[in-house]
Amino acid sequence: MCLGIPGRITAITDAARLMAMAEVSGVRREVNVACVAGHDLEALVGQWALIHVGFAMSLIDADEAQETLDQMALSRESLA
Amino acid sequence: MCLGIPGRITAITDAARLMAMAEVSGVRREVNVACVAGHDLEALVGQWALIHVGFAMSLIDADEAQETLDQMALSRESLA
Amino acid sequence: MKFASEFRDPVAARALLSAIARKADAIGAARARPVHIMEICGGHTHSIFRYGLDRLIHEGVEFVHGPGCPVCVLPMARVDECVEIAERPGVIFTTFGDAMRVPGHRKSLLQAKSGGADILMVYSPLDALELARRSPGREVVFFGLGFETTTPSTALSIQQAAREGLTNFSVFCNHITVPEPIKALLDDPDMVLDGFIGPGHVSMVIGTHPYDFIARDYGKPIVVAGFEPTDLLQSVLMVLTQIAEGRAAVENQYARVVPEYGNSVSLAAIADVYERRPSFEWRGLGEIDASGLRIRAKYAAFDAEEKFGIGYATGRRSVPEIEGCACGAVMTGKLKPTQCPQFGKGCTPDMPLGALMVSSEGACAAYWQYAGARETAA
Amino acid sequence: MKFASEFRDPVAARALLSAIARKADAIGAARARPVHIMEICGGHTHSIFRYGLDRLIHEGVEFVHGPGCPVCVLPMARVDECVEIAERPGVIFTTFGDAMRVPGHRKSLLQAKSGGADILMVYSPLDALELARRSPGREVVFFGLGFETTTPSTALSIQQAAREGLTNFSVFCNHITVPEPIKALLDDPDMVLDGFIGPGHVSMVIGTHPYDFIARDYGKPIVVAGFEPTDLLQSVLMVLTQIAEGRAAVENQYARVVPEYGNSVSLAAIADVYERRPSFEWRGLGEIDASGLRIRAKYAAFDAEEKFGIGYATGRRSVPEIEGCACGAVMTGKLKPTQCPQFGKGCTPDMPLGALMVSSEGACAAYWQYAGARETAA
Amino acid sequence: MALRDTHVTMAHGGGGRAMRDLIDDVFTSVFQPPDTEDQARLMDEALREPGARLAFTTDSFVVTPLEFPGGDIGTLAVCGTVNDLAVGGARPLWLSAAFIIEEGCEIALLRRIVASVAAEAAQAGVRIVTGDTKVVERGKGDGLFITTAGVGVIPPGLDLGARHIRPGDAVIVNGVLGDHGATILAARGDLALSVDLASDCAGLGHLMQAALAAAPGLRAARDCTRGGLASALNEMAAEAGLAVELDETRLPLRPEVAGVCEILGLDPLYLANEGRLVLFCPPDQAEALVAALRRLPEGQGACVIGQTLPAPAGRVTLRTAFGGARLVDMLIGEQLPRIC
Amino acid sequence: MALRDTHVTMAHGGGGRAMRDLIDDVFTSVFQPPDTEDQARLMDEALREPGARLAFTTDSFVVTPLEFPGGDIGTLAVCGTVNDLAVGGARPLWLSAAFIIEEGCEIALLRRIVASVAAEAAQAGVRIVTGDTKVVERGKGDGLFITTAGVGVIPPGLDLGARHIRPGDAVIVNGVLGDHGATILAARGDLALSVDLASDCAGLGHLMQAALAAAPGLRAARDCTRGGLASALNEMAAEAGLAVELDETRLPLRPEVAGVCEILGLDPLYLANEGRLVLFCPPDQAEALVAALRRLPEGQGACVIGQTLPAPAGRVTLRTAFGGARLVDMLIGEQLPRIC
Ligand code: SF4
Ligand code: SF4
Ligand SMILES: [Mg+2]
Ligand SMILES: [Mg+2]
Ligand SMILES: [Mg+2]
Ligand SMILES: [Mg+2]
Ligand SMILES: [Mg+2]
Ligand SMILES: [Mg+2]
Ligand SMILES: [Mg+2]
Ligand SMILES: [Mg+2]
Ligand SMILES: [Mg+2]
Ligand SMILES: [Mg+2]
Repeated sequence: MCLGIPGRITAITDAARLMAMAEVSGVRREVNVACVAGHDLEALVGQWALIHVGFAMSLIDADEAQETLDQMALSRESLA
Repeated sequence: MCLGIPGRITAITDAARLMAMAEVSGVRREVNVACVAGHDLEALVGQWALIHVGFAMSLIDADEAQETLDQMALSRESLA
Repeated sequence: MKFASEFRDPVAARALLSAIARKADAIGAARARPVHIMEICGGHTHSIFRYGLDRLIHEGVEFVHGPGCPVCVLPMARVDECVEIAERPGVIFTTFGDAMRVPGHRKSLLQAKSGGADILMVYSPLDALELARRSPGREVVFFGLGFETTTPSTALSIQQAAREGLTNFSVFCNHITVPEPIKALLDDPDMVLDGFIGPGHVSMVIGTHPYDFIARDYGKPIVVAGFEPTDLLQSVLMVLTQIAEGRAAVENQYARVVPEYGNSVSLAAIADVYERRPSFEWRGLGEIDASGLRIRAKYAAFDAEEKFGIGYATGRRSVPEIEGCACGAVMTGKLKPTQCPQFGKGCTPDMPLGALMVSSEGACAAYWQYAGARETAA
Repeated sequence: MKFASEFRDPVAARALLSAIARKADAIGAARARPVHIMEICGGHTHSIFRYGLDRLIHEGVEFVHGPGCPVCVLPMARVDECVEIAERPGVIFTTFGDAMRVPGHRKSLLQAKSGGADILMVYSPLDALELARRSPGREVVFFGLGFETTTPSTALSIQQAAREGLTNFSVFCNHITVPEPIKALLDDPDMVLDGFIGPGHVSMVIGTHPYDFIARDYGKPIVVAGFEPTDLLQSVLMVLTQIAEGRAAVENQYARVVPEYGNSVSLAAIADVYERRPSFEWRGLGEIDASGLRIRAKYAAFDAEEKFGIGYATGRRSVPEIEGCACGAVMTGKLKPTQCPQFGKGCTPDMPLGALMVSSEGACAAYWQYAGARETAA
Repeated sequence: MALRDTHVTMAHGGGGRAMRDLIDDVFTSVFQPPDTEDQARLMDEALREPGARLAFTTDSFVVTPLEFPGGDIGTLAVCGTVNDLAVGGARPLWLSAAFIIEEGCEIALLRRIVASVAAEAAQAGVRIVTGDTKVVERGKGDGLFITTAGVGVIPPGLDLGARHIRPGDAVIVNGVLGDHGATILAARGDLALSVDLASDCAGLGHLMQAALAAAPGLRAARDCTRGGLASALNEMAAEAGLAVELDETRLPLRPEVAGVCEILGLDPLYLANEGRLVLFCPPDQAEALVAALRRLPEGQGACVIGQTLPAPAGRVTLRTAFGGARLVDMLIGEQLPRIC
Repeated sequence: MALRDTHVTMAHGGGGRAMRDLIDDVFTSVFQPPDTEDQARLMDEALREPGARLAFTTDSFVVTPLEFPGGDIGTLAVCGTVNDLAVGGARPLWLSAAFIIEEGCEIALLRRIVASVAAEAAQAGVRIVTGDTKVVERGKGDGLFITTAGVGVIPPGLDLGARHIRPGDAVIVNGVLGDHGATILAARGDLALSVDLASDCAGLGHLMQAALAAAPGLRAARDCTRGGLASALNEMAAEAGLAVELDETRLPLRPEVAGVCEILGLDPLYLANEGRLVLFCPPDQAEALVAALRRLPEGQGACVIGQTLPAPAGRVTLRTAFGGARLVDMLIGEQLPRIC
């Protein structure tokens, strides 16, 4: 369930309605950014978010991602 | 203009709405008989009427028809 | 077909043609000095060409094709209004088939339909009424057009709708009347007509007396005729006979269908539902006083002009017709269709310019379609 | 694809599989005495089959496919109500694509569409909202279904519709929540589960604390996981590690997306628009207390149940499900899909009988589609 | 797998199992095409004969209602293409059949129509060797459209065509005119006419073989479909550079068809036919040709209806019962019922 | 007469002058069919060769929108039928084209599509030799449907078909998968996705000739259209009585197509293609075949994607990047975007 996919916010398209353009592998779709919008909408541009049914639901934390990957590398090394 | 054609009334189909079945060369269509209806609707059955856009507009007078034909025959004889 | 085939008898036709020839010779009619007889009704024009009567008849008798095709004389501005109504969301616009191709300024109903307007061809206003009953969410508009023959059918349909309390049925009324344009033609100083074939089916509704003025005031013979070929020939013979005898009277060749005083139910329905407009526009003839009908105020709920705020109801008058057509001159007998500079060039049945090319009843279309006038033109 | 491809690394996967194998051996898991780990979320089921993880993983680890496909658990009676709404004249019924094939008692939405209902597939409730803006004459109903992941999108859409004053937009709310059915499963005396893979995208909305009861009250480990194959493998390893260490805690493998306390905007929108129903029916599981949401009275204008007088709003309860399906037993891990007597016989993806055959997320459909279970069944 | 659905949904067009089941169960099981590949591989010895030629034609069929007295869209789809082959002198051999189905179409109806296609093909001696199905969304189709293409073989030396017509040739039809058009007008129901008529729909391959045998000098033949006899004759007169003169008294017409035309103000010369052809042959072979046609059921009403004249090129006229004449022009658009 | 209308009305389907003008001006003037009769009369010397066979196939084309990046319904209609002929080993020669036009269709659009048909036919070396047009009422069509049928000749001795496939054969495609399906999904507009993709639509006749020359042992080929590669392979595996195993790491896929699939939860193996085929050949000829394909523009992305296995019959599996395997089953209905 709950098909979600990482997309990059490339532009704010309608600030009043909290709409932005998101891009996934070269595919663009307008999404609602209400759930991830702070005070400065423009600050979203360039950020990655988890996109679900046309809504950016959560910003993706690159540090956490790296930490998870490091964690996996660990189990790899422990194997070696 | 005013495409009209002789049809025979074969049945009363809806007395309240003054509708009857008319037949032209084996083709049947329901028509309105308001314009030709007397007190006894059933008396229309078997009569010929001039049909125009789904209405029986005038009963056809067989005697008058014969008289017209006789008239024509006259000019034919006068020719002979 | 009873009451039809008997009147298509070739032997009788030949006899009548001979009698006509003798009568024409007797009054000195010749190709150079023809007797001009106008058949008012487009149905008669149709029969003349369908049976080739124009080629068979004595060359001294010339048929002049009258304004009696209600589809042809519909002005462009009215077609525009049809399109405007038909394109309203929610409307189902119902019409007789032959009105679909009449050009408006922007488009015909056929073109509006192809553009997405919901336009449906019906055989009878009764079918439109039934559609309204079955489509409570839609407004069903019937394109009421035609002469006195057709007027009772829409009047009776409106009365029926009122009885049933239907709120989604209306008629866009374009009914017109025969005597007024005839009077306009007769008043034309260039008029060349010697007599008339009277419209058989109009007359079954209104009777023969409405033509009295033709004989009485203008001294022209008129014979109300049936639509079969021998009906027409006999009527021509009757007109020639009146001319030969120096008479001018209203005669009834079509007595099997036409009662002297018309049909009382029809006349009552017309009187109940309709009233005369001060004036109505005819394609090719312009505005003619008192020549059109409108729906009375008591039936305003069934009047598409009122419902949609369109047409004569809004006081808006017609947009001018297209330039360069000779329809008026052809309709008044001054020109033959082939003499119109547009015939077969700017004006053809697939892209009609003028009124008379629109329906196959129109004089120019009938010339094109049946008489092979195309070669003449080309 | 950034934040995805990195988590599909075959080398990392192999390392994780080895680590899992060692850990499984360490705790004595074997084919005969497997550790049962339920992935709650259908998305996880999908990933397991898409990447063939079930075949690669140590034979002592057995995935139990949970009730986490909102399309699959939709009861027939609700589908019937969808069809009823969709078939109302004037309605445009909008839905996510995968809900189209779910069978009702009479028909699915796909069948209703083929029967003439105006049913449109959309990607987002925003698209339904836009359609409503552009179709003032029509009532646009959005089929709101899904867990906490999806609930904010319809809540925000309803709030937006209210701001704009749209009067022709409504949501047929079938949103359900994850913790309640998990509690129901855990309360089942026949329950055999040893741990859980927690739903990553639900958790990004609600955070990880709603699962505390699983560890605290039932002593079962749960790891909230991402959807890529190494995410899943790492999460399995984390569950096994907890088991090996005799711990039961809520852990978060998917920290790049899932914040501990969820998303405050989403939670506020849900709280503003929705309230809990006393109970909601799940296909295969029956009624579960407080497991469904409904639209609050203040947004009644956007509630399709209110607008159409349908469903729980009318107090009408569900029609019984079809007999003979083992969905409940499969969903609680008591049976494997292939052990259901209907699997591949009365119940196939093209004619699904039970919940789990409906969407490709469903355990039985996933078995059929990806695992080649068909041959096993045949 | 046997199809359990009762109506076609979009799933049946999606390229998957539902589509395969529909095709296997409803189409392939009936037509039994020779190949499993999506192309038929064929050969007929007649094609190898020196001078033999291959004939190839296609038509799409769109008709409302799909079933009507005397046939259905399936019989039309076979007869129409068989006839287009036959009137050119070809022996019809193989047909393709492509179905565009509107979502919601009843599968029982589809089966009936497929059965009609198969029966009519058997009757005509042709095989349905390849096909296709597509499903379109509701409101984007009209129940069912069928497109057939046909391949046949024209024997060496045979060359029928309008350009071979000569002045003085006899113009012959194989039966009463307009039955199909009048039947469809009534069957559609919107004009609320009821009449005991059936479509004239028929495959004319055997009839053409009989015609060729009886009248070796046969110049040309054409089936009269949309636009009726009048349109076929106008096309042929133009291609031949000759005039055609019809004799009104000889035109075969059922009273019911005449009745439909009188009511609606239509001309039967323009009504559609689906089992009628017009043939041109030297006058001295006309009698033999008519006699041969009459020997077959689809030629029962055969008769001479007119002749060709040297000029004017492209003109078709009708001599009326009393010696008048009128032009029988090409129709402008469609024939619309007239009121006035 | 030159057509003056801007949009198609019912009059253009009525069998009269309006129809004739539409056909003459929009279709015949462009296609220039060889015959004035409503059938083409054809012969090709290759057909007379002993052992040569005729190939015959048909497809209807229904697509929304009618024009899309990389092509239009006209290019599809030619390529689709040319490809069905080509993959069976036939040299495509002649096409029929039947147009079902919805009332209201813009004539300028029709002209563009007819031009596409003509251009694509020229490119493929085939001729449009016969055709048909029908007009249906608004709301009973979808702008335009085209049905083509194609005739080609299979040289003596050549017999491609799934039944010739042997265990161990290499499975080869000619390029990236799913471009057409993803392009149409985006072009349709209702999912509001925007992406720089173009349809892969292409005629594959020349490519098949190159394939036959490079790999004389070629067993079979099939174009992957509706239902994508997965459906074509499932059909072929079933017909061959073998298994097919694909290697996920070798499947050629554009990132944008993968992106569309990720967003909508679709599987690219089931996306439609219109210029892609899958070929089976003995493993020792695979390299030469791939090299030959790559020499042509429509084979740029050719590569081996898997192999056949003796059993189980009809089963298609995909070996994933980490050695897992999954069944690539026949699609059930259509692929519907998933949300959950
Ligand atoms: S040819 Fe056309 S413009 Fe001229 S009179 Fe006739 S209808 Fe009018
Ligand atoms: S096979 Fe069907 S009925 Fe049996 S458990 Fe699975 S979904 Fe339920
Ligand atoms: Mg043809
Ligand atoms: Mg044909
Ligand atoms: Mg033909
Ligand atoms: Mg096909
Ligand atoms: Mg429809
Ligand atoms: Mg094909
Ligand atoms: Mg194909
Ligand atoms: Mg193919
Ligand atoms: Mg044709
Ligand atoms: Mg449409």
